[in-house]
Amino acid sequence: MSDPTLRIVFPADAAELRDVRHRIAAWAAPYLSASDVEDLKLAVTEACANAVQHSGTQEIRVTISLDGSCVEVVVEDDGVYQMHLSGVAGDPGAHRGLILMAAMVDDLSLQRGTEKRTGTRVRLVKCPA
Amino acid sequence: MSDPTLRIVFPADAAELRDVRHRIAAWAAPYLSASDVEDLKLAVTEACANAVQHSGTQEIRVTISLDGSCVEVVVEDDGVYQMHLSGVAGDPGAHRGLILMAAMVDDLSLQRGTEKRTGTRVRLVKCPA
Amino acid sequence: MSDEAVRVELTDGLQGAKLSGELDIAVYEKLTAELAPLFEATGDLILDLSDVAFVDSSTIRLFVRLQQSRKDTGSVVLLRPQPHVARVLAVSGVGELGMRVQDQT
Amino acid sequence: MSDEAVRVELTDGLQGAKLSGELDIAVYEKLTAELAPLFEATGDLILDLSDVAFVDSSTIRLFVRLQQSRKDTGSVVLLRPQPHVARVLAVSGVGELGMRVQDQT
Ligand SMILES: Nc1ncnc2c1ncn2[C@@H]1O[C@H](COP(=O)(O)OP(=O)(O)O)[C@@H](O)[C@H]1O
Ligand SMILES: Nc1ncnc2c1ncn2[C@@H]1O[C@H](COP(=O)(O)OP(=O)(O)O)[C@@H](O)[C@H]1O
Repeated sequence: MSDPTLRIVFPADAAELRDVRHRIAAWAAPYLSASDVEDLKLAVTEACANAVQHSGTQEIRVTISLDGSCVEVVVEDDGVYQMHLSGVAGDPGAHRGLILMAAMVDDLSLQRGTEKRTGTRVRLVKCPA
Repeated sequence: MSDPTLRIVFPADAAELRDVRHRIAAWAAPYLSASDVEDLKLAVTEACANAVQHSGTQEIRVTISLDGSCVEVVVEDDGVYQMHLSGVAGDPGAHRGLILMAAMVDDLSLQRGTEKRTGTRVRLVKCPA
Repeated sequence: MSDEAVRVELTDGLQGAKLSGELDIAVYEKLTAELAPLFEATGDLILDLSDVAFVDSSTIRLFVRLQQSRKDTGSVVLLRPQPHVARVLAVSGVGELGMRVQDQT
Repeated sequence: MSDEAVRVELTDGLQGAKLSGELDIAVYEKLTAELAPLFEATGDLILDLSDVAFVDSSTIRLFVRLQQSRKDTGSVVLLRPQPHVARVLAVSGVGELGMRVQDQT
């Protein structure tokens, strides 16, 4: 069998996110239910959106592969993790990205980029129900 | 050398958190700066507080060990991860636990407990600067 | 790119809007701009989501801002979301923030 | 347990309070109850944090609720936090929420 791993490299531009999640969904469709694919689309979109908005990276790399019977997506940027929340004063709907990611996948890992070792890496694992 | 791994098992009660973080801090002190120990105390407190507040678990298990030159803490409960945010309407300061954890450690993993496979597992890794 | 796929139709009398397409940070500014008149209105606000195929955390944030703009004069009503959109709304706790999700007007 | 280690002293005229000890979810209810009078007051509110050894996300949430209760009449001023407490405040974006962190009154 051929290795089905897919790697998508794209500029850190919000306009790319739609295409990226469609490609992720197409890849994952044989392995997950339609509803699980939607969950994964959202988690990947949030991880990429964070890289676009907070990391200062030029490009984003997304890799999707199988991990046993589960689908694993890794989102990597070349930036530094921003510790300080930024945003609009008193906006109770803000900063829900990480929480949504955690709710959408079975396993979430976040390895943050630092000044010394740049590049934040988010790993999202979705397993069939 | 003796294996320095420490395992703390305690009832899911908020009143325990103070003692738990003090023991974590005492264990980690030889390996991390004072400021990094404070970061770890906060991350562990948040992970345990989530287990107390959201998981329905009876007991919580915290393990602290070395992972290379880094300190690794694993917090485990026997509950089911709650997807739905609960809380008070329009409280802009709520739901900051996960974000704080992510900001306090170098690597955060969250493997959620489900109905099928109960028990949420949070892994926190703090490396010396 | 994504922009073209998103549409906003304000209903007469500023009681709401029908949104279509995939809502994410790429269209957040456009959505905010097109919905601007609704921030000034009072009373309930009905957002028809039946043709919305995707929402993200920025969409939730926009809905919450609309709800805040009601200032107790009414609620944001999220009408006929597709199942996975309804799930994201539920997970985000929009109910706790005063909004209503409905299948019928 | 933890309770004993936490103290709240309201300042005269309800312009603030001095907090001491480790603030976490175990003492959230106690803190809220003891600070209750401050939710009714207007103007700036000075919270002396110099003897606070630990804060968590529930503490941030409480400070945000106090700030909200000001309703534009003033700000919550977080006075003399220890360095690691100051760091948690900064990371939590309390500034963006209208509070001020100060080393001097
Ligand atoms: N890839 C990343 N690079 C840099 N900082 C990040 C990244 N992902 C998350 N962050 C930081 O984590 C915070 C929380 O992210 P999130 O929960 O998605 O909410 P939001 O993006 O709305 O702030 C961000 O505000 C940012 O400071
Ligand atoms: N150990 C856990 N068990 C069950 N649910 C959890 C656990 N940890 C986190 N959660 C879920 O994740 C959500 C976000 O957690 P967090 O960011 O810490 O904010 P908060 O605890 O204030 O809601 C919680 O509201 C809960 O639904």
